[in-house]
Amino acid sequence: MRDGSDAVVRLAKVSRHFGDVAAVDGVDLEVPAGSLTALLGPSGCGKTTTLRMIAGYEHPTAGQIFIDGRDATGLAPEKRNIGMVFQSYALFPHLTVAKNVGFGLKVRGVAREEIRRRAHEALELVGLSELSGRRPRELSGGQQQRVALARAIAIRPSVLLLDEPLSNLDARLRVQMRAELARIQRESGITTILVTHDQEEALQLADQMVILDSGRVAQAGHPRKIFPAPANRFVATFLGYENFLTLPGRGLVTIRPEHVAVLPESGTAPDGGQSRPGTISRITYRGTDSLVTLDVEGDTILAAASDPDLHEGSRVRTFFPDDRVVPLAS
Amino acid sequence: MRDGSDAVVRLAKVSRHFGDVAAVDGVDLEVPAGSLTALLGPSGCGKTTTLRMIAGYEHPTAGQIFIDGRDATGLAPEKRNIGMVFQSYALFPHLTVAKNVGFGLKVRGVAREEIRRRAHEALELVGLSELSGRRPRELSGGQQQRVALARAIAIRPSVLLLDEPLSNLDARLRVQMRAELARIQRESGITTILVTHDQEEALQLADQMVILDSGRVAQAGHPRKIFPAPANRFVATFLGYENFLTLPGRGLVTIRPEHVAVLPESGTAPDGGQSRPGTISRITYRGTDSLVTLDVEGDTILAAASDPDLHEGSRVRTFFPDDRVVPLAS
Amino acid sequence: MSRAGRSLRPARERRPVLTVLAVAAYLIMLGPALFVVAVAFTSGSTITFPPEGFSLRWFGAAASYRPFLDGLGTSALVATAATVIALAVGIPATLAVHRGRLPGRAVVQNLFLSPIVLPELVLGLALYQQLMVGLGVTASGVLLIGHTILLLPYAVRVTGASLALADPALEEAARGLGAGPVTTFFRVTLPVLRPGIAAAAVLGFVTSFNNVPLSLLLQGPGTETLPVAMLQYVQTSYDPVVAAVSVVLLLAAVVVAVVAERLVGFNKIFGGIGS
Amino acid sequence: SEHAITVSTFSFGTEQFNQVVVQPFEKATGIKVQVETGNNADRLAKLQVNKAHPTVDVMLISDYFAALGEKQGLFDKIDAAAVPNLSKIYDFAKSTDGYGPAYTFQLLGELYRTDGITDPQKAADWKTLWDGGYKGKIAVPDMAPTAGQLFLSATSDVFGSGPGDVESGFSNLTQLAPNVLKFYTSTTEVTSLLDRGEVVAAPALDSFAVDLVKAGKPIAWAVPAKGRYMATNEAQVVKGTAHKADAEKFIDFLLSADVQSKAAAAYYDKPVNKDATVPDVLTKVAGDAAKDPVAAGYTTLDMAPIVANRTQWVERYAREVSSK
Amino acid sequence: MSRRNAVLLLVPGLALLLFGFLVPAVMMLLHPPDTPALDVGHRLAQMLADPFMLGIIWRTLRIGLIVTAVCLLLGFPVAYLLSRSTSRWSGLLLALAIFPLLLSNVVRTYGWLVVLGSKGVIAQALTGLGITDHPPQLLYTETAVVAGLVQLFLPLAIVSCYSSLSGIEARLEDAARGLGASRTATFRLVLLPLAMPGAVVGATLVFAGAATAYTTPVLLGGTRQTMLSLQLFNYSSVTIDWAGASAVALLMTALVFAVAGASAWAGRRRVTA
Ligand SMILES: Nc1ncnc2c1ncn2[C@@H]1O[C@H](COP(=O)(O)OP(=O)(O)OP(=O)(O)O)[C@@H](O)[C@H]1O
Ligand SMILES: Nc1ncnc2c1ncn2[C@@H]1O[C@H](COP(=O)(O)OP(=O)(O)OP(=O)(O)O)[C@@H](O)[C@H]1O
Ligand SMILES: NCCCCNCCCN
Ligand SMILES: [Mg+2]
Ligand SMILES: [Mg+2]
Repeated sequence: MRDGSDAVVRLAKVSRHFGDVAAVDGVDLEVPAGSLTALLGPSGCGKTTTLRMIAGYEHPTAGQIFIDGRDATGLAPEKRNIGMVFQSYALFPHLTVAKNVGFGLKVRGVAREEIRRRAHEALELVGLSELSGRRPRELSGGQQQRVALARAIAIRPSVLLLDEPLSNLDARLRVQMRAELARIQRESGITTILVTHDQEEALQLADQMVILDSGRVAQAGHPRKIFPAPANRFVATFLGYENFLTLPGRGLVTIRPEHVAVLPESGTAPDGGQSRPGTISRITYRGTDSLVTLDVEGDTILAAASDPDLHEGSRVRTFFPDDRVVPLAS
Repeated sequence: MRDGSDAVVRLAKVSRHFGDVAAVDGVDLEVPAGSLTALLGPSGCGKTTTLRMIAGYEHPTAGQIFIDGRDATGLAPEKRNIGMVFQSYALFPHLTVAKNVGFGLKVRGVAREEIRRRAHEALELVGLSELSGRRPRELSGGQQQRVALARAIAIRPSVLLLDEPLSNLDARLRVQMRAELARIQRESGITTILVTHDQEEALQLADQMVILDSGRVAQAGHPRKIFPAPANRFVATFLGYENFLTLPGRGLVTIRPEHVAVLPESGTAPDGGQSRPGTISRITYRGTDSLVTLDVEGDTILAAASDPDLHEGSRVRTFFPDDRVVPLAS
Repeated sequence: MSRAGRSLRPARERRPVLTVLAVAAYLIMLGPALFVVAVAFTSGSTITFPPEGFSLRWFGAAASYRPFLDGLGTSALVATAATVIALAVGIPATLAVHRGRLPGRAVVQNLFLSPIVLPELVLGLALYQQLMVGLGVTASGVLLIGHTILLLPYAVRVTGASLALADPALEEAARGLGAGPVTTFFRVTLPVLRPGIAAAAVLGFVTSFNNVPLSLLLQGPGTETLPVAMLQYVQTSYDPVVAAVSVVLLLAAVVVAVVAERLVGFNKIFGGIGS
Repeated sequence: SEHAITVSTFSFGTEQFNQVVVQPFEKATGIKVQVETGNNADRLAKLQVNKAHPTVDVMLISDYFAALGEKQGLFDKIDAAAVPNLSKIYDFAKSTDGYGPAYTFQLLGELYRTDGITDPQKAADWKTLWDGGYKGKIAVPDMAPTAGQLFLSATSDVFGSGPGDVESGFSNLTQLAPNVLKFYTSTTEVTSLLDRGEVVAAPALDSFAVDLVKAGKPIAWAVPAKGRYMATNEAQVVKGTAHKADAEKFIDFLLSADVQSKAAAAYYDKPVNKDATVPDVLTKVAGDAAKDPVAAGYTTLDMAPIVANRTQWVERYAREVSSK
Repeated sequence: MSRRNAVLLLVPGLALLLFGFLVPAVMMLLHPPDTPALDVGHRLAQMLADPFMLGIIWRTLRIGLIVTAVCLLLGFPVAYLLSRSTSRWSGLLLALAIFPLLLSNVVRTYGWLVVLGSKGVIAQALTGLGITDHPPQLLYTETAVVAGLVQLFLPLAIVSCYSSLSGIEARLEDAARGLGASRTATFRLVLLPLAMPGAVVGATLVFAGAATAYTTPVLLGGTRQTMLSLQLFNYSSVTIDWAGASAVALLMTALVFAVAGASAWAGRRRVTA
């Protein structure tokens, strides 16, 4: 039963209810071959549930899931040929790294020699071929994460599913592993769906970003399309647009603190934007710049500024450049 | 036994050895009355040990500690009148919020009515007077943190010691509580020592920043003094100066990615700095800008740029403004 | 069992009262056993301290005393069989309780743990009266049933604790990698539970092997266990034969402790008894 | 298997029993013997439990429990013709109702430390226990061991109108209780109490003094001046056995002069067969009473009132004597 | 795992529990062999009106409570010191405290004969040191029974308290001290209330074990120290009084449950106070 589209994974009006809770609510989604799609959203928005339905651990209460063009809605997980990396990694503690990576091949009845070769290949890809004899508990968090990835990749899955693979790592390691993940996905070319609640991670890695809000898709598209143009207040808030205000002629708009200019009270207003008077209520030093909290005619506005002449209590002029102001459908 | 200085806490050549390990190694420190001093440094550098010696949980193997001008080196913790907030909060799980806050007064034999009044006062200060009947487990992380603070403040301590009070909170809450902490310290006026490994936190809150390296003071002073002028490579690295290179006539210098300019290969070099040719090896999209990794004559240089015309593989010109380049004693 | 964090107190503080009480506790727990060891090597014929001379003759006497040898065989057999059955029945039950999304799982779990709160003599009496006298089940059959019931709570609780610690995602991961439910059980669930099973087995074996009340009530032709034989011997005669047996059992216990330490961590296994 | 019997006996001296009785019997007759051990009460209880399908063929058991078993229909009468040695034994050992005979007997007397009670006259007087001079230094049998019933009867006799005067017995034992260190619950327990010096005197059976006396311990056993009672151990055929003839063969073997002599030498079971030899150690402990107890003034107890009242007496003893 | 499979996995265990435990336990009360219906209740009523039996019940309760109290008094400090120790010996000491659980009660109790006998270690020490010529009678007393039971159940008390204490963050004690609480105040106001759940579990286990123990009272006590367990054994194996045995079993079980319930209640009260 092939369907028309060439998406590797396609969700058609998929819903999942737990009793009264609609964890996922009519989601349509296409994941093109070879791409990396990020599912993004705040806690409880349905990211994990969506991923688990694609993997087959959970079944939709409505809608259909297609994998490689075939209807996989009711298929058992072991029949889907999907590689999944769990948030907790779920490495088998009783098996060595090599046996963990070879597990999926072994249960498929692949020959011993072939298993060894492909496990080694997968471990090379994640840069861990040296550690193949170790047990999971003898590895650092980052290494465990890479073994989980190698294990998922070794079966040459149609799709790779990653559920917050980096959230257990500390900040420094997270940044490092993010780059590593990007490289591996690029080199292996496997279609990938990544769940995260970290917008930076999604911006950096994804070809397609899908932002979920209470089980529904709030906005989807390429990060460079979405980031400068959030479709609504939910998405804007989620992407760190801290300021929401109404500008004459433009209605409700949002703008990032970095794009708000703080100018002397006197002096001419620049072109290509709107200017409003305000008072500095607080300045917080952040090293490279300071975060300035302003009272602008009743609105609280945050601006990032590095001018050392600003002081709490000063009256200033704020400037909102037209090309940085994003109008929102209220 | 009064000593001359008017510092509320003074450490004189304090060391603490654990077997062979010198956790703290000849630290001199003066904490002026009413100030907020941040102890900063990477894991294991001796921050907690220093704080625990000030509180009396640990005793120096050498040196002296003065509190309020009196030698407190051998005093038991309960004799020091110090308020401490632990990283894990250490709230008494069997007591209500009000009883937690009143604990220090109760063991001092303060009258019931007076305990209630002062506990309420402390809870008002942290904005939690509504929750006085709850148990700690019924509170969110941020609320628990504030109860711990109220409990420490309620005894009207000479000094408030905070051991990474925010590190257990998630990013959003951390930023929020940081502002809250600043307000409370300002309003209560209590001399405070804050341990953190988060430079942003220290920059934002501290009057004095003390950076520790393997038990020794690497640099101390006001954040606005230290941040633009790290004294050595250790401090620079710690403060997020990612680039280290040797510039003709200036020797070993450091510069932050935000201050490296990436210009077209052709075109004239601006004044007031040095220019070097380079190749872009990677661009990572970060939303507001991109992090550009460059190969500059063998040095790997990171620059923050928002120019959409940059591409991986392009040849460009990097520019290091003189007033942003910090020379280091190698 | 984890430590509650590193040293909290100024190193100089001493706790004389606590220390004295603790020393008394250790003396009471271990002191009498030390005297037993000394007495076992006496060349005299009564248990007096200090022992009169040195000899190994009581070990020889113990080794040639039939009821002890038979009892040892019976005890080992019953303990092994009861442990195996309790695990064979308990592990599936544990799986059902922890992974089965059953309604009322707390009730089921408590049912499996319930024999632990019943005095062993009462359990013994119930089985003796109803199964042996009432239904004519053989003494060895009833003994085995009784010991199995006695061990079932340990089997369920210890393997359950181990299962509760295991990440449920492990089984999902195996399924995702292409393993069916049965393969997943044998390749992942069972190996992951191995330390818990080993712990339950050691705990169960020791509990059964040492049991007196149940074995005493249920003893019948050919079913006198070693502790019962020892108890009866001590009641009727005071020569040091039992001291010699005790030393042998003490050594066996040391071996068990060392093996348990290697397998899972001795403190972890037996530390769980009281919680 | 065709010729195999199970013999239930006491749980001490099993090794010697095996050598002196079991193995020679197996050799002589080709009948295999399985031995089972335990105390009287336990074994009788199990016999009762398994009444419908007996697992035991021959029961060696003390006289009271034998009488109880007879009453409960657990034992079978024996065919005198199948047990020719019956004619060789003392009359007191024969059953008047045709049940199994006694094969040995035990005498109640005072077991004492000669360094504790130096005057043999005092040791031979039951009343010495009452006079308070040995408060906390005496042991007295509980009702469970054989000596318990014997001592109750002896007390009734000494202080009252005869062994049946239990009212007198109980009230005097109640008075004795405060002097008692321990009411011993199994007969052999008392030897170690004495040996270790926990007590200096205890009413006890003679056979348990033998090893102590032989080892040269400062311990002796005295025939009481008044109140001489003995108990017997009987060999009974279990009712419903499928091996009755083999069981009778075993009993006859047990009564033979040769086996009785060897048993007396090996584990001090005093013979009932008049032709058997009594070893010197036994006469050293108990004198002539070891050979012909009736001639020495010992009598067995009348089992009828005991069987009728014992449960009640056990209860009463626990309440009025051993718990005081 | 489907619900049907889960139920199938439970079947063998449930069957064993039902026929090997629950049914016999209930039938023991309803219908002991050779006994008219309701006789157990009748016997129970008799026992509760009989001063002799009441004496035995009271002794059982008393010994159980004393043993529990002593075990907690001695076990808590051990558990506390072990839970707070950073010494490399603490693992060994913990193992030593747990180790006796591997040993048969018979072996453990046997040692007291050597210690408490009239020529035992204590008596010889007393006479040897010239303290007394007539050492007090120690064996076959309630004290001996208590000592033996304390030895048996101390490990259990230690382990229960330890698991509770080691779960209490050491920082809480730091916090209390820092707030001005002395060591005793810290113990009373922080440690004790938080360790209460473990102590309650320990107390319950120790009482259940001590009040129903058989081996120790039979070896170290005498007829004057009769406890319910010995009475149960007498009824079932000596006088073959099934209804009496069943009634004592019920009494014993009720006693254990009553004390367990009471200690849980007291523990809760203490913690919430
Ligand atoms: N098995 C379940 N039973 C009941 N409700 C569930 C179940 N699984 C998930 N939910 C609910 O469905 C919603 C979505 O859950 P899901 O785990 O998919 O969120 P998520 O986006 O992954 O969140 P997080 O970022 O916290 O992991 C939540 O409200 C959750 O409570
Ligand atoms: N009780 C102790 N025994 C032995 N070494 C200790 C002890 N306490 C601290 N140390 C050691 O002293 C050094 C400093 O420890 P400290 O806890 O003060 O570091 P820190 O700066 O607070 O680190 P972190 O940021 O990880 O909390 C470390 O090397 C640590 O291992
Ligand atoms: N949790 C084990 C407790 C062992 C003590 N025995 C108590 C007897 C009641 N079964
Ligand atoms: Mg999730
Ligand atoms: Mg620290």
